Amino acid sequence: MLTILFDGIAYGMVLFVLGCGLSVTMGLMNFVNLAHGAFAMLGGYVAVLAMQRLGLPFLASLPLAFLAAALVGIVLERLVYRPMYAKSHLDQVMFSIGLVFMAVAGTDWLMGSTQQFIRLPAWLQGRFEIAGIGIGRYRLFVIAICGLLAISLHWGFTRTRFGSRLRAAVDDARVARGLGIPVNRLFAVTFALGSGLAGLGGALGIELMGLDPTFPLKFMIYFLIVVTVGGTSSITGPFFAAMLLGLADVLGKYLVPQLGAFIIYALMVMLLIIRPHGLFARGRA
Amino acid sequence: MSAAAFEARVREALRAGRRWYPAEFLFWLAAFAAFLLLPGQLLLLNEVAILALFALSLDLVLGYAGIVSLGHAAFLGMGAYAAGLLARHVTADPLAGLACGMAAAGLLGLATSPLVLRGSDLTRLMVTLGVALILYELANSFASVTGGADGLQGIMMAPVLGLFDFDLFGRTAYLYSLSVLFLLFLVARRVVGSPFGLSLRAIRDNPLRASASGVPNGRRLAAVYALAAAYAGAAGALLAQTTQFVSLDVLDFHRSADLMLVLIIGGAGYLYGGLVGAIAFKLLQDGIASLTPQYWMFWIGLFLVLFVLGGREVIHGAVRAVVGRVARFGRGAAR
Amino acid sequence: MSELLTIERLSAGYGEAQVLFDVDLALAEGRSLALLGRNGVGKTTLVNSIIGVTRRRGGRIVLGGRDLTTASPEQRAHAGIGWVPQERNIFKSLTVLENLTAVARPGPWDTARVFAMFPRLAERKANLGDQLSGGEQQMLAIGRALVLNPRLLLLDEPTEGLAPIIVEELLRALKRLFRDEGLAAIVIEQHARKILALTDEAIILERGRVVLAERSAALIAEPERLEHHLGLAAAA
Amino acid sequence: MSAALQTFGLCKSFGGITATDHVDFALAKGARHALIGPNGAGKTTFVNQLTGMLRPSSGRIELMGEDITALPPEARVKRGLARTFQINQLFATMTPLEMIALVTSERLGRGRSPFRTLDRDATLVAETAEILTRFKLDDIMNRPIATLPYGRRRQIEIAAAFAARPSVLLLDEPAAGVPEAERRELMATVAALPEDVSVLLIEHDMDLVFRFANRITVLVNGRVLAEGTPEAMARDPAVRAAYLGEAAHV
Amino acid sequence: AQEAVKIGLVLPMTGPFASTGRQIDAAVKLFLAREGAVHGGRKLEVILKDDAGNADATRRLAQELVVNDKVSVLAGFGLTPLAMATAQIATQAKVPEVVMAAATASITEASPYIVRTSFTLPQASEPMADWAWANGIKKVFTVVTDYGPGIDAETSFAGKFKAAGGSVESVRVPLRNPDFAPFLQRVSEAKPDALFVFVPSGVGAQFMKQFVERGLDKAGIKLIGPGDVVDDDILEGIGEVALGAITTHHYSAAHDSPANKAFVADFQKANPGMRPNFMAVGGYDGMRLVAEALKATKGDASGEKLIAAMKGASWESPRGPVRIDPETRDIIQNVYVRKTQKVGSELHNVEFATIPNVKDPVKARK
Ligand SMILES: Nc1ncnc2c1ncn2[C@@H]1O[C@H](COP(=O)(O)OP(=O)(O)OP(=O)(O)O)[C@@H](O)[C@H]1O
Ligand SMILES: Nc1ncnc2c1ncn2[C@@H]1O[C@H](COP(=O)(O)OP(=O)(O)OP(=O)(O)O)[C@@H](O)[C@H]1O
Ligand SMILES: [Mg+2]
Ligand SMILES: [Mg+2]
Repeated sequence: MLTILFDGIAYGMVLFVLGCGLSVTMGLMNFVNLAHGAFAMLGGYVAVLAMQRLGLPFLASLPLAFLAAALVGIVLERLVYRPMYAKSHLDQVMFSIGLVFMAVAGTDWLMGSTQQFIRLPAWLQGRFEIAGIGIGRYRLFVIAICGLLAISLHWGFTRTRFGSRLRAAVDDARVARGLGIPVNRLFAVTFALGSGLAGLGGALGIELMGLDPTFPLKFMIYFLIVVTVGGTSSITGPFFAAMLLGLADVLGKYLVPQLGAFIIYALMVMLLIIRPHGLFARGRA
Repeated sequence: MSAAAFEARVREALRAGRRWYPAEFLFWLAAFAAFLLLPGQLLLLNEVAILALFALSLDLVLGYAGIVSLGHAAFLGMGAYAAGLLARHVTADPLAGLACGMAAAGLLGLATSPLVLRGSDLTRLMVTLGVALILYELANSFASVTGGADGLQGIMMAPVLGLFDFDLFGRTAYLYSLSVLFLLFLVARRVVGSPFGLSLRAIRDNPLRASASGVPNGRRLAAVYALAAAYAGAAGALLAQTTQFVSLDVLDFHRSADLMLVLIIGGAGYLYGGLVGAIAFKLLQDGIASLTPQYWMFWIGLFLVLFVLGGREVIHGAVRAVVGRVARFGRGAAR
Repeated sequence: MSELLTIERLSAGYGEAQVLFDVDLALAEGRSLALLGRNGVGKTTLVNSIIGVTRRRGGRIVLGGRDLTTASPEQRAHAGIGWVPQERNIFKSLTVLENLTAVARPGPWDTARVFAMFPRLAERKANLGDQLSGGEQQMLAIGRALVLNPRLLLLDEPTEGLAPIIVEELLRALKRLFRDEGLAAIVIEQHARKILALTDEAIILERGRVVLAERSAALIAEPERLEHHLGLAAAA
Repeated sequence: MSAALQTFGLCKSFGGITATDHVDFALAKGARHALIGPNGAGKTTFVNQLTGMLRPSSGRIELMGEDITALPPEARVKRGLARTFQINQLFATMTPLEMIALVTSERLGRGRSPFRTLDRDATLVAETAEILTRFKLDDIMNRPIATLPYGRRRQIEIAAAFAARPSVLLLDEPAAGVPEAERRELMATVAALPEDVSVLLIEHDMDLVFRFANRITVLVNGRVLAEGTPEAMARDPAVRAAYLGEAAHV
Repeated sequence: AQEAVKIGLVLPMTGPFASTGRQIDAAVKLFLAREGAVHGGRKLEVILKDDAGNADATRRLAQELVVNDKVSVLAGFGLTPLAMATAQIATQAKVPEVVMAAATASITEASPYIVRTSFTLPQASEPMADWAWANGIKKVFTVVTDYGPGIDAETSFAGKFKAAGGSVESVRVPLRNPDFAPFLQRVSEAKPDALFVFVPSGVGAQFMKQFVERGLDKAGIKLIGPGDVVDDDILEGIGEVALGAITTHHYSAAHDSPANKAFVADFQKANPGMRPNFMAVGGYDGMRLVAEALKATKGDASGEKLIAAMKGASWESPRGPVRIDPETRDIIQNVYVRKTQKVGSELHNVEFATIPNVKDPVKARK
């Protein structure tokens, strides 16, 4: 029973790792970036290539995945994303879906449509038991990374001036500029961070969710659920939302497998009805 | 200016919204003429007409009431299954099936409308999406009724109005779908130009001011949501009847997502957006897919990106120019 | 005294629409200017063009010898312009304190001084931007411009929505700023007289053009001209 | 004289802040009443509760003797309670004509009808035209509201409240952003309302307040500090200290 | 020279089932390259369409192929609903529909014009029940994906296994499911002798990895099932976690026959980096079937003639001898029991037992 709790948390953390980049771009920048999954996929493929072709160890390929996705993020931000900020959410949806389509077909063309795999180092394989709870090493590793990420992101966005300047820029870019906030630079940095996190998430997720060209479409719904339920105004929101959804999903499927697929959706709808602005929306009356 | 003269001006201005433009006549003329001009493409055209009706439905809620929905497939699916099941178990009459599909989807819309009344765009997107996904899982679980993943087999439709049999070439199918689309379009056109339609725009623009002006926001939104759901149900029924098959796919996420693209391509909030978008989207998809079956997605994606990045202005500019010319021509002819 | 702001033949507008036509304006270091005119003549547009958030169609803007014509709004802000927009535009998801700290730059004005000037804001320090009353938002907008520690302050109807007692205080404070601290400012105000008493110079806009440039003191003394341009009843 | 609008022990708090604190208030029929008070005193919050935009924490609101505490905003409008907003709340994509037509159509109960047309409705056209003329909006009636200057938008805000033909009208700083020259005119329009329409005005322009009101309530920190005739209020030292300052020259 | 005989090939070339389309497409091209395009005096011409795995697209494309392109044969069909959606067209237009992939038992009953050259899941699953029982497995836990083929696999296996005297516990996994942890946890607590699994081939890798990660292999639970989970296409990627899985299927790229060796070699030459799987062989044999039928009708491509010629056709396929059952139009073929092993440096499903001439058990029982 406790094992299943652990699994639930781990699953939640994987959701978080995939979603947290999105909660940076979509949540903090208010940009509906459905192409998030494409950046995740990019990170995944970079990790795969780094390990297969360059023979790099797994740990070394993770920062590489982050950097590659962040770099591509910066370039794309400069070239095509920037004019999108001022457009409507619907336009952003369409634009980023377009990018996803291109990424899916492009990856297919470059890398083939088959699943990609990585080989984890031995110390991350298998599981061990503490007090009767079976703990997968890799899952524990993911939980640890996520915890760190959540804490540092939360700190970065709420406790620093960077965070409040960013939120100001999102609230009203025109006035923020007029008051001397370097909106473009803030957005570029944040976007790179969001993309980089997506890339990292993609690399971490390969082992658990697989990687193929349809990845950005297949998991889009999950990213969105996490960010919406968590609310778009903080990092802690998506963190707890991911945890809650992960636990509910895993527990639900374990206890009543017949209801398996319903649980996550039903829970999402219910939570959104009770808290339309997300679990941890900031002080709305 | 006298009070009476000013009243006349006000009346005139209020009428402007519902006047028919020459380009509109041309549009529908072309749609019906396609039946004769493109006999080899009727199946595709039928799909276009159904998608257009589906997009019209989304335009009603998105373009006129400002409710974004990523779960419109729920209503399409509801309509399709209702019509399909009716045909299998009760009567094979297409019009009865159409009515049944619309009613079933409309009721579902009414029942789920409380869910979309609150919250931000994003919340609405996800709640509607959630409803559609739940419906998908339900349809999958109740395989004894819906046929599950294998789809609903053995739908045999009677002739439309007892006269026109569905044929392999899609002749009846296209005319039938197009007629339904046209009639429902007329209704929608009337509705959006009515006081009711005006109040929807009011809610979309500023819900706070709308309720301070005496508009019962919740009820109006529920009403239009149910209406749109019925439209989507009609599209679903047409789909079920003209393909004589229903599968889980009608409830799938990509339906709703494609629909969104269709409407954004065409532009929301003027009724023709969905229709134009449906034509553009299908032709594009079909055209590119037959050129490069493996990588059409790439080109569609590129199109979408370029479209948003500036292509829209170019296209809409061109369309406006054409419409303007037609209008001038129409006025010239009228003189 | 040297020129602080020079505007030459400025034309600007929004999208396709042109609002300002060939506006010339010069402001010396430490001087204050009242910007008057009826509704919709383009006062706000002029101020917005100085900070750079409209669409410029021609002309030049120079601040303290530096050509800002093509500079971005944030560069202009860094060059020393502080802006109180007409619609206040408080950042709604930031607290009162964050609204100030997010834009603050080093100088004599800090959050403490703003709070001393508007004690009400100190009481609402932790409220989010959209949880403030109209007047509180106005105070915050002014405070936010001050903590930028600008050389030139742009105030678009700063007394709007403030209680009389606060207006009095604000006007006193502005007077001190203009006179004692030598802060240059452009002020738009519906109550012409209130602001003419405070400023050195005045210009009146009509349909996007400058129709009158005069010393404020002189204008106060000639109510007919005010009446003529602004339609004010002669009686005070 | 019975009250048109009355509150009993009305309270509203946001977290730790009590914005409305046991307010007992009565607006007489046909009154020209002003509500003044320092920034953040709770005036807007009070109006928001009267019109149903905010739910009171406790207390009761009566309109013409009927308890409306739990009614939604639109139901209150139907019963004759209209308002303007401190910060313009307009339909940005509509034209002034459409906006006024909307309010009129709702007042006439047409909004429910999906198959009627607007232009064939003689009453609706006549009333819309009348409001547009009265507020001098005829020259801009077909321009999108979003492109109009602030002052004109302000007029539309007020015209929209009038178009609901209210018996009780709540004006939250109607003159904000209106140039001096036009303020008087604006208030003249308000003053010209039929005798039996009760008006509650919130305004920081004391000129207007003292010209317009025959009764004034002063709200400070969510509580009624004083109430009485304009003269009495202008003399009241507490009111001067909390709000008027030296402006109380009347 | 007579007009070419057109074959409308409708496959999912994009979307989640793209790999099915790729395999079949490659195999069809290989057939034309190896065997030539002319059969029975007529040239075969293939028109490929992508339905992205979407049923009404399949149906419309099929309809257009029949109406506009005047095809004589419809072929392809990657998934059950896609094949089902087209059944009516085949019947109405009297055009044979050659199902090259979809594997739900009931498909051939949907139209008298449907012929299948792939397999049915009961056909592959029931022999597993026999083998398991015969090899001392008494208690089995089944995990299948909750859709047509999965349910087919589960019911046919469980039915047969229970009839033999074994005990079975079952769970179904939703189609959209990124994590198998909760299901595997149940398996681990139930401590069965074997875990019978059917998942669509793409997610097989995930499943196998989590199976091993959870230590179920070490707990002595055997992994058994129809061959989809150790699909040749992705077997290399799954890696060593797949070692030891026992599966029953009709085709393995390691099938030991000269015909297959040549087939695999040619396939890999034409498609570097790809290994033919059971989809490819279904596509290859689908073309072979059309070719044989044309030969039998001497080039007459009318639907009735063709379908009549297809009934009872038999030939030597890379998978071994096959025959089309004249009654059910389904395929009769050998099913092999395989174990996943290292062969040289590569992973393969090595066949070690053969159950000859298996008919689709569902229809056989009727
Ligand atoms: N976003 C906009 N798009 C198009 N036109 C605009 C826009 N904003 C303002 N205008 C137009 O520009 C002109 C000048 O407006 P501006 O706001 O500068 O006037 P103002 O003098 O500040 O008036 P007020 O006293 O009402 O604030 C007006 O005619 C207005 O209609
Ligand atoms: N949602 C909210 N959450 C917390 N505090 C709020 C909220 N809304 C208003 N307040 C506080 O309640 C107090 C009363 O606000 P209100 O808007 O009613 O003032 P007002 O009298 O209208 O002031 P003004 O004259 O400046 O418009 C203010 O101090 C404001 O900060
Ligand atoms: Mg202005
Ligand atoms: Mg207020």
